[in-house]
Amino acid sequence: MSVGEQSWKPTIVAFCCNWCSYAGADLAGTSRLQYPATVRIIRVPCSGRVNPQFIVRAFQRGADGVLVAGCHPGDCHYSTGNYYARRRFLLATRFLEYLGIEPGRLWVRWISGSEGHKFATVIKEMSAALERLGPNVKLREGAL
Amino acid sequence: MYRALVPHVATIQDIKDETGAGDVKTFTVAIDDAEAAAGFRHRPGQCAMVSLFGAGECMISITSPPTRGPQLQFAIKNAGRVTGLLHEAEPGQKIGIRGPYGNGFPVDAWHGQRLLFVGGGIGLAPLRSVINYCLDKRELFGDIDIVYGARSPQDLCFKEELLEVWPSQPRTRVHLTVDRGDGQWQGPVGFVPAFVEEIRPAAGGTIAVTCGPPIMIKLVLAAFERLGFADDQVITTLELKMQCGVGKCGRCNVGPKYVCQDGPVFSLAELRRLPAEY
Amino acid sequence: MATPAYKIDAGRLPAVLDDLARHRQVITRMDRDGVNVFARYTGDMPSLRGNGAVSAREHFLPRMEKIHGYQLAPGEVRLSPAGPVEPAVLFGARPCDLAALELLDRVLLEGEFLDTAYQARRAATVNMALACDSAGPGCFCRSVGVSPAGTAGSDVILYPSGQALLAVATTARGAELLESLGLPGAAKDEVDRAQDACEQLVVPVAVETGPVTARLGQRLDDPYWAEASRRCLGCGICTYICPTCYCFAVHDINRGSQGARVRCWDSCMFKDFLTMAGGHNPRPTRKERFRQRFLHKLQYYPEQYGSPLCVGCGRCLDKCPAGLDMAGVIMDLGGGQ
Amino acid sequence: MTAWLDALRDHVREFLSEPGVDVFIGYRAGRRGREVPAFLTRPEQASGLVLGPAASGALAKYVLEEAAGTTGRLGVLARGCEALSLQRLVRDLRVERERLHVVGVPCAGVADLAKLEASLGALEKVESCGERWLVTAGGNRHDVDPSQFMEERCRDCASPWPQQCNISFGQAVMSPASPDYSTVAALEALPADERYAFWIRQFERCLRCFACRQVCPACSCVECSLDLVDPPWLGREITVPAQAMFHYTRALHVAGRCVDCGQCQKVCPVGIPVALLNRKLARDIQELFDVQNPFVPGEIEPLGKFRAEDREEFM
Repeated sequence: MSVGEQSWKPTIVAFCCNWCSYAGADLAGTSRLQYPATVRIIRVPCSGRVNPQFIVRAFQRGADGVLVAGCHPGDCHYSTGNYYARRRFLLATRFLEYLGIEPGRLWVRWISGSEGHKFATVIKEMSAALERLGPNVKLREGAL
Repeated sequence: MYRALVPHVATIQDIKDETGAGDVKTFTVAIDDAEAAAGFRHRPGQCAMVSLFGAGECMISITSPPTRGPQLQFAIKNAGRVTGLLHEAEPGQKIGIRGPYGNGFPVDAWHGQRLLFVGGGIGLAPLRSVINYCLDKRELFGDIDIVYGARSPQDLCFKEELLEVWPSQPRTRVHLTVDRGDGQWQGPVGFVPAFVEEIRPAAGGTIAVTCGPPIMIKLVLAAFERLGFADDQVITTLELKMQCGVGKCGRCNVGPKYVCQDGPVFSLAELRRLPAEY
Repeated sequence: MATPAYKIDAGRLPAVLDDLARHRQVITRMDRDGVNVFARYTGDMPSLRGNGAVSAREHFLPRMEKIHGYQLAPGEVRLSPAGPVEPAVLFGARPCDLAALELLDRVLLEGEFLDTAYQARRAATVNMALACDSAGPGCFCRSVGVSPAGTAGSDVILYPSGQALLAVATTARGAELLESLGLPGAAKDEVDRAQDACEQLVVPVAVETGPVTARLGQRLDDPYWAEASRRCLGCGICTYICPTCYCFAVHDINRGSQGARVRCWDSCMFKDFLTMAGGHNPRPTRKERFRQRFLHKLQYYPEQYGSPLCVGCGRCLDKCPAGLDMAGVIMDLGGGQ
Repeated sequence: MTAWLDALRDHVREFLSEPGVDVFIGYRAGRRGREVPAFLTRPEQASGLVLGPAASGALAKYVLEEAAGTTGRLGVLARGCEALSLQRLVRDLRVERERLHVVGVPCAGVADLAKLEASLGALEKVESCGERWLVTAGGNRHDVDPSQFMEERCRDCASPWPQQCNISFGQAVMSPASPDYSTVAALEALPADERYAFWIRQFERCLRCFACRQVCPACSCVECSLDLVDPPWLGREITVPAQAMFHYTRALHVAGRCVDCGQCQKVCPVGIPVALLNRKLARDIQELFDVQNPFVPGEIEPLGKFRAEDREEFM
């Protein structure tokens, strides 16, 4: 199978917290908002559940970009999970860049259950930004 | 390419739940390639590397005797990752088989001897191969006593053979015990080592073979000693983590011996010369 | 008839390597961020001083090697063979690393199931050894029967002479290869001088393995093992840099509905090396694992094959973070000062 | 000979005579000029204690194995980095502080033995003598300048003097320096692709020997995620993406808990600049979370807490 340059669309893996961002994605769907279909959503209990290993695993398995989405600060279903996540991903974002991954491959966003529009916008923006960056080859697993 | 490590593709023909609790299942397997199937000739007590592609391999003793057709049987306890996934398999599933590996039981040296098999739990699997082999060549061996125990009546493996087939063979007795009885159990209750001593098998002219959980083996060996068995009359098997099965990966050694090649069958006399790292 | 000797002047080395690389891959020692590693020659000058941080065995027993590929479909599996082995020249491995191959041959190329992958790499590789005219701080090759000018395992031996290398074939295929390179001849007295310098080289560490091997069988319960292993960190450095360690693990790697079964290096120093499903481990503490490694090298292997499983390369002396090394253990057990 | 060594030996002798004491972990003379970890259990062994520039400086981690399954007290010799490492283990609840008897000693830098051997030949002895080192090598005695032969990690040591000890001997020799982040900054200045190439070139050499983990005082998990077979976060495969996963995971797991002892990099048999990963994280922690000294174990580590007003620079 060959994919032409023109038709390439970035693959996004989105880790969405069950309580806010996943509901936001759901709302985007039920509201029939348009956003790129190349996003693969993985539901997690909380953005605090997202282990930085998940990010690298996603890049290894073919993601061009990774989104971590959680409740807005102050709104975490478990009160504080997203605050810990914020510190973790502040660090991990910089660390991935240090390892040579382009800035812009990892996005972290707060998206509430009522923000279906925001979810769609984030995916659209991210997809456009990744299209400019091109396919990710770094950390990608090759054939054996 | 490391040819010895490439398995034959095989198909699971049948899966039998031995205990009703789903923790031990017997898989009947046929190697797909007819030539490879014909070339696979094992001795009782030998093992094979069974694999699920994508999950990995594990060394399992072949529980069917070489005297009965090309299909192979493996009684597998759900104990880890690969065996757990095997337990989820269904007939028709493709698996990998390579082997046979190991020395097997020295059956040719047993001609004319009385045989005493002592097994516990899943430890009956390797014994079943040699028991059926001996029964298929009944005239070559003396009286056969089979002592077997499990945690409960339900946990007894190979019930049909234990309760019906083996007891009806000439000069063959089966002695069963369980750790805990249930409402229906009429037989003895107690652990295997003490049960062996109660049966008081005669040591003279007898080969004693035992296989089971490590603690049971340890106590059974002590019981054999008290019953007057010499070290070279006593045979047991060792189980170590294995990866290659062909004596190269450097893993399953006990002192200078590799269990995958020099074992898994050892006489007590041989074991006494090895460090107790098993 | 004397074996012909050839001369490779320093300036000519790149041309010789390019020549060799025309028909096969050339594996030689390169400098990577100050670390000497065996790597494929791609035109950069090799770095032939000292020795590789990791031994040359990784060319013959790679860190990870495919056993077979597989493709899964419902009710079906297709196995695919691993790729072919490329012809190669190993240029500049030290006599100790090549002597190690002969020790590995006995394990891997004898018995019922040959390691055919290793066998293929052995067969496809012409070994051009580089004799030592200076010793590293941990070298003790002479104590285990290896000479700085030793030719075991080699097809060609290279003797340093000033800035030049003098090449002498030690096998027929080595002779054939040298002949094909169109090199100028080397004078016999120059070769003799260069060879002598290597043969006379004094190595800094000396031990005696004989008495230790004879005694080890009775020393399984020696308190030494518990005491010495206390400072072992349980890492795998010694086993991974060693030219004579060969333990491996078999592992499936999935890529969706396909993947490969591979073998990769493993170490008897790791806790999970022998941990079975259910948790039982016959060598549960560092003591047993540490003892296993040294008994394998100094007792089990010698009992079977007549020599210790060690070539005295000295890597473990240089690299063990706890100062627990082969020479030290031999000395602790009564084999020298 | 260091002036306080006799006093130290006397103290350890007394300590080992006390009831309820299991072991004192220090150094003794090894072969080839080395000083190796020693586990003293009897008072008379105290006279064999040594401490010179050749002592490698990784005693803290031994406390884990020594404390397992026993209840007695453990004495440990500690220079600055070892004292921080012990604090790390105590903070991580791996050993009770009350069980430890930390004996602080000054440090004037650890010798890079490979470098000494490369220039002076086979080592016999490395001694401290005032501000100089006396090195016996290849049959000769050399008076060397420590700054030429010091381990790289000791050059900008921020904590040469051990803190939170039960007792200490001697006086501070080196003054604390500030961690030098210039190498981190130089890497950051490269284009992403060059940075990636740099790290991949390093990671390709990785043998997966786990020495960096084994020696690390912040890596004390009973079950390491890198050993897990199911799920195989790392697995056994040796490919560039797997090597990157290993180093990424290791560094992030010690982020906020690294004490900058530098052992991970020192023990690496293939020269991977492991500490350069730790230092990047430490510098960012300092900058992002307003941590004064990211290498000193605090009550709750920076990634184990938060502030409502934390930055959101990724938005």
